[in-house]
Amino acid sequence: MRKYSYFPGCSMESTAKPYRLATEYVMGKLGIGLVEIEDWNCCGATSGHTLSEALGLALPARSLALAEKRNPELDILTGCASCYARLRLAMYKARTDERAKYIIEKTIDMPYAAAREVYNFLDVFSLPDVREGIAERVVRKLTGLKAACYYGCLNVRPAEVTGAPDRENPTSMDEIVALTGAEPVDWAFKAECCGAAHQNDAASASRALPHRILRDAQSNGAEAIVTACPMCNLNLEMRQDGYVNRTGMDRIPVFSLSELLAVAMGASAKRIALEAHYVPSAAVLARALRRKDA
Amino acid sequence: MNDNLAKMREAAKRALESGDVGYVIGWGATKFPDKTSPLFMRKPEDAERLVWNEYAIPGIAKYLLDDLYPDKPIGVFVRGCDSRAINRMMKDNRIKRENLRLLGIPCDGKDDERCTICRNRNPLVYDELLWDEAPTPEPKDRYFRANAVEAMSADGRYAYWSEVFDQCIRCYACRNICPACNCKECYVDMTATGFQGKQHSRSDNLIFGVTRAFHVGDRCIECGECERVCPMGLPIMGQTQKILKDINELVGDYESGVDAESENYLGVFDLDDKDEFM
Amino acid sequence: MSVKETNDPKIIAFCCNWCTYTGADLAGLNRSHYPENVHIVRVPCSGRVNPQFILRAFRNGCDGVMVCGCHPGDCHYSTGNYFTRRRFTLMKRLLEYNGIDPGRFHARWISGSEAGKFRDTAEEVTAMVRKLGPNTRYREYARREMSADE
Amino acid sequence: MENERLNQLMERAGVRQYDCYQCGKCSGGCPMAHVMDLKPRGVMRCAQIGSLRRILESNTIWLCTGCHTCAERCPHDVDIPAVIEEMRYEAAAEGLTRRDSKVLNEVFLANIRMFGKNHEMLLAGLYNMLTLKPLQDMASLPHMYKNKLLKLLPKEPKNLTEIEALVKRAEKWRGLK
Amino acid sequence: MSKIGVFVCHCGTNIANTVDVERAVASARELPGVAFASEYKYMCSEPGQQMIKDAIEEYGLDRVVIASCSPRMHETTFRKMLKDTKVNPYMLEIANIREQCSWVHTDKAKATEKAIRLIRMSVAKAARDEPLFASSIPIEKRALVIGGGIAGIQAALDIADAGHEVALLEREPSIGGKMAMLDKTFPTLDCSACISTPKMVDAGAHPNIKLLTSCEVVKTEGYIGNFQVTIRRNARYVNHDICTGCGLCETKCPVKTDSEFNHGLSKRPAIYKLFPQAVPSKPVIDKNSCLKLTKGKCGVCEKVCPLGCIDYADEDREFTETFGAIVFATGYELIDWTALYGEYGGGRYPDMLTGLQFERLVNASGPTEGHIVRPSDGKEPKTVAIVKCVGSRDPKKGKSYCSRACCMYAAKHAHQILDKLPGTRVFIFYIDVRTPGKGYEEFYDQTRKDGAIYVRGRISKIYKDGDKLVCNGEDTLLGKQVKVMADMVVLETAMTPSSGIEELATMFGVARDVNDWIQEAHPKLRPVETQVGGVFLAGTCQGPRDIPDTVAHASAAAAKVVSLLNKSEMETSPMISVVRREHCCGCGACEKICPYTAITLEEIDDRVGAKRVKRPIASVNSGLCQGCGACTAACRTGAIDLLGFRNAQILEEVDALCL
Repeated sequence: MRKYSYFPGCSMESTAKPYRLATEYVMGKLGIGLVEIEDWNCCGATSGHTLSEALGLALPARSLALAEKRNPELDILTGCASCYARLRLAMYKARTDERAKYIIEKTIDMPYAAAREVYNFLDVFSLPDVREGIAERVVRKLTGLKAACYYGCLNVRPAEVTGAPDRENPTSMDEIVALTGAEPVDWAFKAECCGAAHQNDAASASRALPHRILRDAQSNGAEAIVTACPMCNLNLEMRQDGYVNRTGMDRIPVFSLSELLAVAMGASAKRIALEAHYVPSAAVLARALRRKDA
Repeated sequence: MNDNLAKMREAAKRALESGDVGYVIGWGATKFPDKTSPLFMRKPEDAERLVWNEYAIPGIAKYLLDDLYPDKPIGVFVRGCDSRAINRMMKDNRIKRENLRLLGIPCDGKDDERCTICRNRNPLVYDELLWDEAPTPEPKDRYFRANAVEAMSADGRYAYWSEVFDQCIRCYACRNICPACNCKECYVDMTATGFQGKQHSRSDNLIFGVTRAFHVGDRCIECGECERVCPMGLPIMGQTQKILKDINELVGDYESGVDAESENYLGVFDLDDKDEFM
Repeated sequence: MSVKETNDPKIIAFCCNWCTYTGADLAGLNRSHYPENVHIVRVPCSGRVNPQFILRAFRNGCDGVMVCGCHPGDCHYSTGNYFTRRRFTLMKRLLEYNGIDPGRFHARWISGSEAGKFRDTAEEVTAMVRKLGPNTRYREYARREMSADE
Repeated sequence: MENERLNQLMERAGVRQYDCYQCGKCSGGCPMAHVMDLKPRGVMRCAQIGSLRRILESNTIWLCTGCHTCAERCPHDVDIPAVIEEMRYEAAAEGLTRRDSKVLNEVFLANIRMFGKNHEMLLAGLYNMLTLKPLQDMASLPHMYKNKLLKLLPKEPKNLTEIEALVKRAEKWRGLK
Repeated sequence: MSKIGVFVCHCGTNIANTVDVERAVASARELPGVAFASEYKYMCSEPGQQMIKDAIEEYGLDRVVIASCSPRMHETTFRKMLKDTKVNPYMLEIANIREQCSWVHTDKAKATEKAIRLIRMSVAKAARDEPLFASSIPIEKRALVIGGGIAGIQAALDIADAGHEVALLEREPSIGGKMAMLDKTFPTLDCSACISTPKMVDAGAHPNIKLLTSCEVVKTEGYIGNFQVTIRRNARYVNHDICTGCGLCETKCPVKTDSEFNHGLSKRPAIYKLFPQAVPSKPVIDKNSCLKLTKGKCGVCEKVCPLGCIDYADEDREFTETFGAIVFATGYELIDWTALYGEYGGGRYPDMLTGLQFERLVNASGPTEGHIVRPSDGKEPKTVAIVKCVGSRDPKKGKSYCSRACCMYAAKHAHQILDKLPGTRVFIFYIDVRTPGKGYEEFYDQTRKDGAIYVRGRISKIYKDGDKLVCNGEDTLLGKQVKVMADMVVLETAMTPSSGIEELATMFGVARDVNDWIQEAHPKLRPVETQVGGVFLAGTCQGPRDIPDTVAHASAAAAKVVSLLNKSEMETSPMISVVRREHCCGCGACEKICPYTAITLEEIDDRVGAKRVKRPIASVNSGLCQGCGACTAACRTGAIDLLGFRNAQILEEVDALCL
């Protein structure tokens, strides 16, 4: 059985309720064990590294060091792109940059060997055996659901830190989504920045970012956007009023990959609190579930 | 044993009587009961002097180099090691198959350390086999000397080889007996090239040791004759074993003298050879 | 042995005419500085280098030896360096086995355009050999040198 | 003097400014460039001509989202985000932090010190109060409340003293003051 | 005792600034065998050479050591000089105290010491120099030109016109190359076909030129003057000896497959001529798409052919021919941008074309008969974006070099669009505009005046929005982001070496540069030669260049070939291997290692006692031996040795350093 040290991230604990529930459901179905890192703390995104290099590295490194101390045999898993980026950067820096490693260990006052890898959900779902497991456990096909897979910037960039093979047109999520019978659409904003980082302190300036992503998804025929990050998810759905006013387009449901998989694996909408989304997705999902294979 | 000796005497006698061979090389008794020496049988009755016992240890193939252009083929008794020596010298264009009449005698192993690493008791090339082949027992560690030296520290290795070669008297017996040392004239005897200092010093002795090993290296047939003949009893197989060990590590199973066709390791290359240089 | 030794190593580099020698010339053209300790012997091909040369160099007082040629596949004579590779892979291991520090013998592929690599290699090898100090192994101390201090 | 400082910062960022040949592919793809007063290419240009001041006073360093699109596409592999990060620490040290960012960062830090975690509602609420933008994003509050998306306080933090010590120790390095 | 003269060069201040020349001379005087030592400002100059000659005369020198720049620079100069003296030209050693001493060291005292050591090494080697005499080898008066593009055609025509036989080899079924695909050529805008097809026809009809189309080189042996090249003629399935090229078969063939000549913009039958003006003007069958050859049914072409030319049983055939000289004219390919540029859609959008695709589109004989329309819907574009440097000047994703011709053909493409579709908006995204050529700047100037909008900035992302292609970039001159909604995008992609160049270069032992272009012997002074004697370069196989430069390069290569083939024999280097018979035992280790098969085992007569015997020894063919010396390192006894680099000489150098 696969098992990971799990870093939920702050959003999972609050706004990303459906994401959390769906993740628990899916991981349970797949038999993937998540051992929550005891006493984990905020990864610092994004003010941490805006404030200081040391804080930017030490905040994520503390949780990683705790995880490695408690479960030295487990790799670390997180479902949030921001957390992933910060955790993975701390791991990468500790491995490649002696100065950074020194700063990290001095600041967290613990040894941090960076011996274990940091993964995101896409990495794990793409493992051959997990993929096979997903395919086996899909009990309800989301036939023909036109889904735009949105990876976000930090799941794929910077290349040297994430090791993602294709940063312009990633395909790992599309392949997973296709397992549910849904149809991933070909679109151009899979890894463009949604600007979640500045939705507080540069609100008006960064509104355009989610809007153009929504627009490209819809103009390529997407009925829904599938995300791999609670921050992206919130940002993409919370800003839709402005989007509708500005472009005259319809709203589009946005939900996480975990939720999509949970639905396909048989979870009820209630079970994963789908109603907690700003943009209702029930109709779109129901339509897909009714559709017969062409 | 007696049975086999009778077969050998019979074969030698037959060969000499027929006049097909000029002479036959085998083993004869010496004044020491536990030693044999090469025996050159020229008349049928010489066959009676032939000896085949646990002391028939010396390699006899190298003597073929003393008669490169015989009028008649030379008869030789060949064990596994002798046959590899013959393959070696044939591969090096030193002797010709048509000049040889090879009497194959599967060996039962002798009471000698060298025989414990033997991989071929049965002759690999022969004209007739005097008795049935028997399987070769699982050989002992092929690189027993090299492994022991490798385990030492760098300083220890240098000290070890210094001690070994400080005793070397540069008699070149190791070269004279070695079937792979079959050059017409050896580099140590040629002052003109300047490859080898003549002094009896640690440095020149060590250089001789390394050079001998490197010249033999990929062509060594692992017969161990070099150590047998060394009057100082020096463990010089440690050098050649190291080279063979490395070759086997680099390209997989490699053995010299098993036939007269396979290329020498240093005579060919592979595009994908391991590259340890940057 | 009381021989006066300064820690200014002598390093000999056997360089093939077509790649490394050219690369070293280019290092000159670029004014890339490297230690004076490295002395190049020009040979047509790294395949020309006889292991005997290396032993001779150690014997007579070199503290470090380099054999440099074209990268595999780029040999001016098409295959020379493939044999170099086989020969000196064995030789390097054999020297180490005989107690010569691996830092004293280096084989490198340096192309005609890799002036920087030549400089770096020269620097690196010199630093390494300097750290190891004067070579005493395989060294034939001439009577003259010995008597000077006696 | 100024130049030395600039070179030092670039070295820390691990970027050689003259690698950049000003093709503009960075700015062309930057999602925030439309509001930046100095585009990413401009940052590199200023670094090349020694105009450190211009970079430190730009809003660019505060508006960068860190999405790494510029570095990803740069033909010469110039890590502009690393430059921006260094410049941000430098600007902060000079007290040049953009007001809104400063408030957000302070609220964030307070949050971390209080809970070890980021409490989203508290963060947004405090931020809005301090920047006199009480209504920003508040339209979503009822929805969040209804769906129990916001807890009043995060899970009880276990080791707050440790976090506090961590933040204190981090102050020894660059950035925090 | 030898009488060595040592001459130390100042090289102006190049050496003298770092090396104390006087001290070097003084120490050289003390060396054994040195009869004379002196210095001069420039040894290579006329007076410098005269000084050496005078010293040879005056002191009766028998060998010379010159301490100066690299022997790669002036060894030939000084050898030539020695021809007029009593000293054999090979009794010369050069101590490299410039490139490998004065230029790389700064400490004068240490550099001087090193120079002294280097001179000592050269003197020691020189003492063992022996007189060597060059011999000569015959030259096969035929040339092989590999590649039938404009470079190959030009080189072949020039060599043929000079009276030598040429084989012009092309792997495609027709010669013509990339130039045959082009529409107009910059800056004169004359039609490419109009100027290249006559040359193709000339090459096809020239009595001295033999066309080897559908052919590839598979093996080569030999050396300058005498290359044995094995060539494979790929099966054509059409007997070209009888075929008249009537074209009936092409019209009847039921297969439609992507036309490589039109870069997938149109279809062609399985039996086809590469293009209408192909030379030879006869079709071949593409075995990968032909129904008869893949599935065993159809056979229509065989039925309709009035002359019975179709031969489905045709097979690849190999043959070996001898040539005195080889010309590489293998040309270029465009980089596969689709694999590299995800930000440009990675090839997902049909209305994004490469420069060569656009050439076919705009070509009157192309798939649209020259109408500029979008491949996706056949509509005329209203806005076109031309993006330069795709894959060029991009060390991260593409190639670090500038592809040199794109600036001009981008301007040409803009001109053609504006000319054919007046009113179209054409944006050209560039980083720099490079127009170094006769009439080039004027052409660029005119294109701008015609209305092409040049935007300085590399496009960051291209994506589809509705039926528009959105190009995001920065106008770096304004410092503002720009977004062009284009109907069609033309990517001017980087030139890269032709596929297969690696194998070919390895076969001939020719070096490639870091970008895989063929390495010329010298970037300035020997631009059409390679390090391998008798192998020359024409056109873009050496690096990106445009048509005028390619033609000039090809003619230059032809001139080199002609001057080689005009000789009936050639002097060879005497620095080759020799065998000391008495020591050679004929083991054959050297024979295996020789890359030129220059060593064979030869039976010699010998005597053992009173007996006369035959024994094998190694024997060196002086015509084949290139002097690499690999054999010497394989020889345990040192029986085989390399003249000019004898074992003893190298050991002397080692000893001299160790002194």
